[in-house]
Amino acid sequence: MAISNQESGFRTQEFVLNMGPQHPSTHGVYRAILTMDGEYVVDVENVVGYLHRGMEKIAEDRTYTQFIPYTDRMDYLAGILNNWGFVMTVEKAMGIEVPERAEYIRVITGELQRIASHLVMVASMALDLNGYTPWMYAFYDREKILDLFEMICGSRLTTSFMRVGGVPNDIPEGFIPKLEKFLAELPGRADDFDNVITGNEIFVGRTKGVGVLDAEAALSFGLTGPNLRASGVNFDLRKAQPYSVYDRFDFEVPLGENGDSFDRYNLRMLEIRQSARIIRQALDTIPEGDIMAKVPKVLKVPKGETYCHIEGSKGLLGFYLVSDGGTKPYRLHLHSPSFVNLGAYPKMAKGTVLQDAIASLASIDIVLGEVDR
Amino acid sequence: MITLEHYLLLAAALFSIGLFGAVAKKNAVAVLMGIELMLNSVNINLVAFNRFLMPSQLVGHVFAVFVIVVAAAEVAIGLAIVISIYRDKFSTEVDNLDWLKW
Amino acid sequence: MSQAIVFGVLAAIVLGFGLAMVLSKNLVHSAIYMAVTFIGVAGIYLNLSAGFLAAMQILVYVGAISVLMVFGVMLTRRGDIAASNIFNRYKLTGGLMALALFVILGRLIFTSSWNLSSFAVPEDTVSLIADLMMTDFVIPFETAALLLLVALVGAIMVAKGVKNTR
Amino acid sequence: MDNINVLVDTLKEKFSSKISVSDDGQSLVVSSADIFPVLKEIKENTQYNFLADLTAVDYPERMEVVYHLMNIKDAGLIRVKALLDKSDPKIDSVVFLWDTANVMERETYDLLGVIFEGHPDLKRILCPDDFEGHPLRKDYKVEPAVRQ
Amino acid sequence: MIENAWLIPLFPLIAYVLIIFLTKKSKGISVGIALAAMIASLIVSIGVLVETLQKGITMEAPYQVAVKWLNLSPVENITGLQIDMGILIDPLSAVMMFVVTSIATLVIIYSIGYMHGDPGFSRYFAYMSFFAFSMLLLVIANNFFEMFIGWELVGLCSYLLIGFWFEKPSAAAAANKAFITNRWGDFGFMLGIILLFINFGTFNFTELSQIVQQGAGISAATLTLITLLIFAGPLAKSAQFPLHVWLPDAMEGPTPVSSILHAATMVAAGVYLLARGFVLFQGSPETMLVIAYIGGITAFFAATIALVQRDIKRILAFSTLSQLGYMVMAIGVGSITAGMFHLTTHAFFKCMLFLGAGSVIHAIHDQDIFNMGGLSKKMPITTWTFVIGALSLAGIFPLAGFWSKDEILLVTHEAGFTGLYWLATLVAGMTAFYMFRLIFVAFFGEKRSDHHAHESSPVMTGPLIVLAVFAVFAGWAMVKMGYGQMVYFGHPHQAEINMGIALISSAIALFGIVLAWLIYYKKVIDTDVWAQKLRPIYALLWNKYYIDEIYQWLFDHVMLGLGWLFNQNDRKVVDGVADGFGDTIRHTGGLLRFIQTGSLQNYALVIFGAVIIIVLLMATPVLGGVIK
Amino acid sequence: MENFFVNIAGLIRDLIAGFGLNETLVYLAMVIVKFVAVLVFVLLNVVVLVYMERRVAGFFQERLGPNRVGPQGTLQLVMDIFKLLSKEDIVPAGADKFVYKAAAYAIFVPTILVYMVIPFGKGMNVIDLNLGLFYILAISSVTTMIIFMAGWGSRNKYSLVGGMRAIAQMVSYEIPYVFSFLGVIMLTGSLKMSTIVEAQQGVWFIVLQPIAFIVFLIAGNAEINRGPFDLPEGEQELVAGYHTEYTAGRFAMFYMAEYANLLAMAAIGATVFLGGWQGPWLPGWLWFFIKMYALVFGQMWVRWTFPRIRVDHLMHLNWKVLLPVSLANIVVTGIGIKVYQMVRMMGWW
Amino acid sequence: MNGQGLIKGLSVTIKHFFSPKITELYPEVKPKLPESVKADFDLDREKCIACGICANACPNKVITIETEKDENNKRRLKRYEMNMQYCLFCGLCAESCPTKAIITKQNFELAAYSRENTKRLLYQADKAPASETEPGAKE
Repeated sequence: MAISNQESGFRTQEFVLNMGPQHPSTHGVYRAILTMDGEYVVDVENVVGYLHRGMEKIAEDRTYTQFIPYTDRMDYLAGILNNWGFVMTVEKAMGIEVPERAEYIRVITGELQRIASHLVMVASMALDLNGYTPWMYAFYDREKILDLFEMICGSRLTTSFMRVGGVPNDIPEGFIPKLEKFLAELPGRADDFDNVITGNEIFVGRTKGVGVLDAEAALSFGLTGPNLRASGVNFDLRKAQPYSVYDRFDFEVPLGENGDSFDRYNLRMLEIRQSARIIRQALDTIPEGDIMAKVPKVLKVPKGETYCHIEGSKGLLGFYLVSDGGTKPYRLHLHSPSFVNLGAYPKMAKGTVLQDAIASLASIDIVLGEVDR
Repeated sequence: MITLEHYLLLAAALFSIGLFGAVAKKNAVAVLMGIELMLNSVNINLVAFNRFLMPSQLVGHVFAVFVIVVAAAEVAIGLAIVISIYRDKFSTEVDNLDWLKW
Repeated sequence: MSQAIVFGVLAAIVLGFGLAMVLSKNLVHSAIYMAVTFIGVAGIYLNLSAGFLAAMQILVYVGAISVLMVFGVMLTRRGDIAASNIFNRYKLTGGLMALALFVILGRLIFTSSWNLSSFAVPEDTVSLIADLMMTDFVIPFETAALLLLVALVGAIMVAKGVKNTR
Repeated sequence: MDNINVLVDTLKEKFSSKISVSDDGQSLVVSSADIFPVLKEIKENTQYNFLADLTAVDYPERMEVVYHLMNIKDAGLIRVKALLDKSDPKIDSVVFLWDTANVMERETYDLLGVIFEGHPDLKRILCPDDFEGHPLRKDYKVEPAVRQ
Repeated sequence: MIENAWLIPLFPLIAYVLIIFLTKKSKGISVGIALAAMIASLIVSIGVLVETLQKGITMEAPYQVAVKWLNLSPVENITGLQIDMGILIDPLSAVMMFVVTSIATLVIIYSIGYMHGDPGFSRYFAYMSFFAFSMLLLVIANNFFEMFIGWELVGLCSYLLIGFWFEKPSAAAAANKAFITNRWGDFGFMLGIILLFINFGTFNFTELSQIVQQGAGISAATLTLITLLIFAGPLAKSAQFPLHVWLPDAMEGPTPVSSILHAATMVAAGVYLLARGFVLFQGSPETMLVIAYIGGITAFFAATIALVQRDIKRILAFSTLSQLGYMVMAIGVGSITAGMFHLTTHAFFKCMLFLGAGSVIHAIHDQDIFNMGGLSKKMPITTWTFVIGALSLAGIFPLAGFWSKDEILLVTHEAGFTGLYWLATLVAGMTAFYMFRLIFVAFFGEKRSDHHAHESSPVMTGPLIVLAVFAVFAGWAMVKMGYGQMVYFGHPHQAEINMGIALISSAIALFGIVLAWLIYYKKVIDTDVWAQKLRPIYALLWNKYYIDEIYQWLFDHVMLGLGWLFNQNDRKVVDGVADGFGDTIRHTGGLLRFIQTGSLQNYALVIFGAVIIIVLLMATPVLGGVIK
Repeated sequence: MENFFVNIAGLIRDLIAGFGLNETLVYLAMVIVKFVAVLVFVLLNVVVLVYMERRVAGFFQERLGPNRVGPQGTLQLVMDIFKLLSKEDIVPAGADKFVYKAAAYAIFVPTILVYMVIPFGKGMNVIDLNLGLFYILAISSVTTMIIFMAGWGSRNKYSLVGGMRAIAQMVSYEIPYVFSFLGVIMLTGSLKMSTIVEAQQGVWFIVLQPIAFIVFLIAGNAEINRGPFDLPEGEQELVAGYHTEYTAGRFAMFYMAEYANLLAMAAIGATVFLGGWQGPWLPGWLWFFIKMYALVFGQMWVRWTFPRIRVDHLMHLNWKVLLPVSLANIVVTGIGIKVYQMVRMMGWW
Repeated sequence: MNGQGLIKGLSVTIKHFFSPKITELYPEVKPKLPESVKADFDLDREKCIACGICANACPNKVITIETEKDENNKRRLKRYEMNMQYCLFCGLCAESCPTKAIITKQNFELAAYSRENTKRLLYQADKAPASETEPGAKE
């Protein structure tokens, strides 16, 4: 438990430390202006925008289909989920029914992507506490998921996989056995990871009680997804308002208790296993059929506003689409969970030691591509 | 041939340098440093006397050890006081530490 | 002859770095010079066949006290470090005083007669010192231990600052 | 999008004429001056107490600040819009209701130039501090990057 | 075996260290360690005792081993402060060690049941082990200094164990009281041994006894002073009048603690000290007289208080006081045989009585005997062992107490202290009365309060039974084994049973029992009525002769009054004069204060400047310069 | 084989003596020769160690590690050194140039000096000092000061924080580090390294002093800023800590000193706890080598498994765990020795 | 707890120490990529009708098509260039091509030493198609 400096009563000269934009553990080009008193963080100021590409502006100049590749570049660790959120918004606005097989493929790839994203999170959490080896282990597993993506999407990272009305590619031959093999290996690998990191006293000591956000604060800070659930709020869009075909699967929503860094980390480990469970069920029940609905060649969204969000790997990924009836969006607002999560960071980091600040930052799992858009 | 006098002279010189530092420096930490030099010169004396006057009895060494112990304690306390004063006054200048006058 | 050279070099190190320590305007440089001076003093001890003391000197003075000094410097760092260690108004008087003291001490040293002994220093100083400490000087030894403990606790209390309420 | 009319009925008592329902029946429209009390009322006395999104849209004739509020129980969403004068886009900040509004309002200010009064630290967040203009406004001139 | 006697105190010490530093968290292991260490000590001490008897080690020719511990001689070959750590085995210490280790073993077993579930379980056993170590160190010591260390350590243990439940304010207060009261005695003791050392140049018992017996030139007055100072130690530790006040309060500790420290062993350390240093005491008849009378007074005085107390542990505590008075008196009249004999038997049965009381308290969580009643049916083992103990304490033939008490009465009578003899006999009667008052009220008769007593577990009753066996047979066995041939001073001596004295004391004791039976069982006499009639006496006894209050009053009035006086003197008289000077000086000083610049470096400059000037002055021929 | 190196030394000695120098000068010359030999040995080993670290880390992480340059990547280090030496030597503009530069040169000195007394085999040490172990402790304590110089001289806040951490950590951990040896010193009654090794003829001190060995491993690890205790250079927080600003050859000095320290630690551990050169069948120096590298491997294993410890836990571990444990170990050892002596005196054995 | 976690971690890492390694010895051993991988593009000149749909479909305006009228006044491809430094590798061009003339390939070694060389000339009327030479080897 970090003792703030004011409590211990020992104060020395304060100084300002620019953490970032080039720093090993800011997960990209993010900068935190830390006011330090020795090892203690007195004040934190977020500085973002180093990766700002103006996606919302770009969207206004791209057709609906053309914008899909750009969504990959938001949360580049969970491209498929971003694609999904965007095409779902357009489908909702246009009222398109997606074929069942396509929905199943979306669920399978989406959950794979969620596992991959969570693996990156736990890996970088370990790495930020100097656990190089576990980091490698998790990336090894993620690499296998990317191999699977390579088979089905043709790309590893920026998948551009979804299309309005369905998915572009059907499941290729050899994909399912490979996926089965991966799912069979995953629990053992996750246990290994747990043994190296989750049960490690040093790790637990560094994350338990660090960066605590209680449920009330988490809600006020607009946290969603795993970060919110770690604070003990049972809210998962896949359960609360099942979109796609999530209502057909049986899975649990893990919850944390204390809302500290350890809970946020551990929740991801638990969710990985739940996602694997969903994929297995989806594989067992996937129907035959089309993978694309009948959609016009040129997409025109009727005039009006649509807000749609999905349960992304880092929280609720929302799209607010204003259409003037043309082929391009009039306004597209991207509500990115990382951006919101980062807003809560100063509160978590204040009054802790520098190392705790790093652990807290790792635990909220930000992706700067998504923060800055 | 190096004799006792050489060592004593060296110690005397070191002592004088330490005294100069302790008396003529503004910063409290520098004053402490000067005092350390003085203590060191005393130690040289102790060891030198031991070496040249009664080598079989290592009393001088023992005393030097005690001096080192006291010096360590002195530095710990001294620095603690300096830091404590710094917290109040945001200064480590000895000239400012004159609350005891009058 | 060789002994004289060694002594000369060591004395030069001690006095030179000692002077540099006092004259340096930069407090951190002073501290580093002081560490070198201490190493030189350790060499002097070796020259005087006091190996244990030399090692102790390095361990305590260089490894701990110098480090503590620079730590203190860092904790109280403020303003320009390059002019952190300037002289006060006693520069001249202090210097003259030190010089006078040196002259007088030097004269005393050369006018006194010493009752020199021709014995050699025993080989194994450590166990002899240990014997002395545990027999004749057992009470000072325990007192010193107590002093260290008290100093430790006291230093923590002073540096932390005692809260006025419990 | 949940049925906005139910909510409107409960709010009518307090804010009788200040609120209305938009033409498509999807959003609650409030004038910019009344946004803070209305949102406060919604947050404190209805289930929609989670600020899911906050942004603005630059329409040719006006500016709208759009709030999406969520019901954390069953993920129900409502949309509240505040209409702003384009020449003087000012509105009360809701940072005091939701901490998360802090970054969202800064973003909206940065990209659309809406000034949130009462925001503790309203400055640019995504664009550099010396950036001129508000890029998501329709009148913002995009200079295409020079391609090699 | 005897050469390994040094192991006896060592085992408990190891147990203490292990428990405190390693196994504190694990209760089972802690108990195991403590018990194993005690049993090991017990085995060794039995071996030592047996070997002592077999090898014919006597008081004159003890077995002694010592190592140099602290040598503070300034120069070789000149006697300075040399302190040994050594062991001295003679029948006295061998018996005492056996008593301590056996009782400690039993009490530790008993405590397993008694302390069960206490949060400080491991700590308790650590302290107990430490106490055992300290006590055994005290017993085995071969010199006064070592003994003093043990003496202080048992004091510390007593403090720790009385205040074991330190969260209870009364326990904390009692611990402080015990500690502070003991300081008086220990201070005297320390002065005594310092004086002793100054006069004799040694702490060693055997050397001392040789010196004294050779009649080294030391004035009788000095010896009296030394012995009186040393006697201050037992005075406090064995709770003799007037420093007895701490012992009743000490009952705040856990009952097994009361049993071993404050009944059986630690308080008897005073008696042991008297026996150990008897060679000195015996050299000063005045001191002997003081000891005898203080013992007698304490015996009587405590017995009277015990008559009216209601708290079961306090009754036993005052009984202990009274019996300690007996022992001290016995030594005072010149018989360490009798004193130590009574110490031994008393240790067993008083320990048992306390453990029985503990068993009762453990069962009903109340200490007031008038809230008990009818326990005999619920707790048969406790009751009957308690009765055996009480009978033994009352001195009923042939139980242990009879033999030892009779011995004391006999030696008192033989030594010609007739007054003391009758007083002691009276005390014997009173002892029987209050013990059986306790028994009839607490164990027999109707149940007076809503308690759900039940027999304690075998861990607790087991030691009771073992001790009961001791209480029955110890006295007789020791007489048969020739205790007088073992523990004596000067020449072996054990008085034969004098039928007259034995009969008188037995009759008085029986009378006391019968009286108690009539009053408290048959209710022939209404206690309330008598209490009303004898109101002043009752109140006096109930309030323990107001000793505590007197001390408080003394402190409040004499000390503070003196303080007030001095204060007034200071303020009015001294200050008046001083102020006059002061004003003058202040004005002068006002001018001088300007040299106080407050600058450290300024001061340093002045100091070294002064040094230089002094050296220069000394060097100049005008002042007869030393330096050429 | 056993005396292979000793014989070589003897040959060189004879050679030098052949020049007709007197006894003292020959001794002095031999010390210099041995010193150079040790220096070469250390530098070679550092190269091997860096390669080993990378390779071992790779293996722990299920990858191969360096395998491109030279056979099995063995030349990687040579290339790295060439690369480092050919890089631009940057001195930050605001740096305290004297301190900044001095630190880089000084960092290697105490490390090398530590090797002076380590017996690499029977009779294979440069000087067999009376005070061997104490000398090592004294010399290695100087490193703290130099690391501070590096951290302070860089004029970089990360470096400064790194330097502060280094001081706090190394000064604190020196205490249990020293205490961990005290048990051994009590058992041997000597500070001389060769005596300590010879005392382990029958049984290694790791058996008699297991707790001290564990304390030594932990505290030693903290002393050389490795493994879970690499706070002074904690990459994730402080970029590279006290050597953030160092480049090129100066950085290489820090890099090499780190590994030289690691090796020194392992060598001390092998000497004090693992019986030094003692061992059957193989020649002594080979045994020493094996033991040293086993310890190095252990250190690497730990370093590549554990996350970094937190600052306050670091202090907690030191003051509340290691210090009492090492003190208790000393007390227990003392009692044990006394009991043993008494038992021997009593003639029970 | 109390160190069990540490020991467990050590046992896991030592297990992996002896497990087979996953490193691919890349330049010597080339990975076999699945068919679907979109890493490089190729143009089937025969199929291309120079309609320009691909250029329109491209989100980032990577494709430059120059056409000319041939003798039959039919549009004919004159030059087809992809500016690969801006390519998103989304494959929308290939997807939108009505004749499936532009296809994706698995060659991923696209690195080049200068910006100019990142331009990918898939067809130029009077030149051999560039795709037969590796882009990285152009230097």
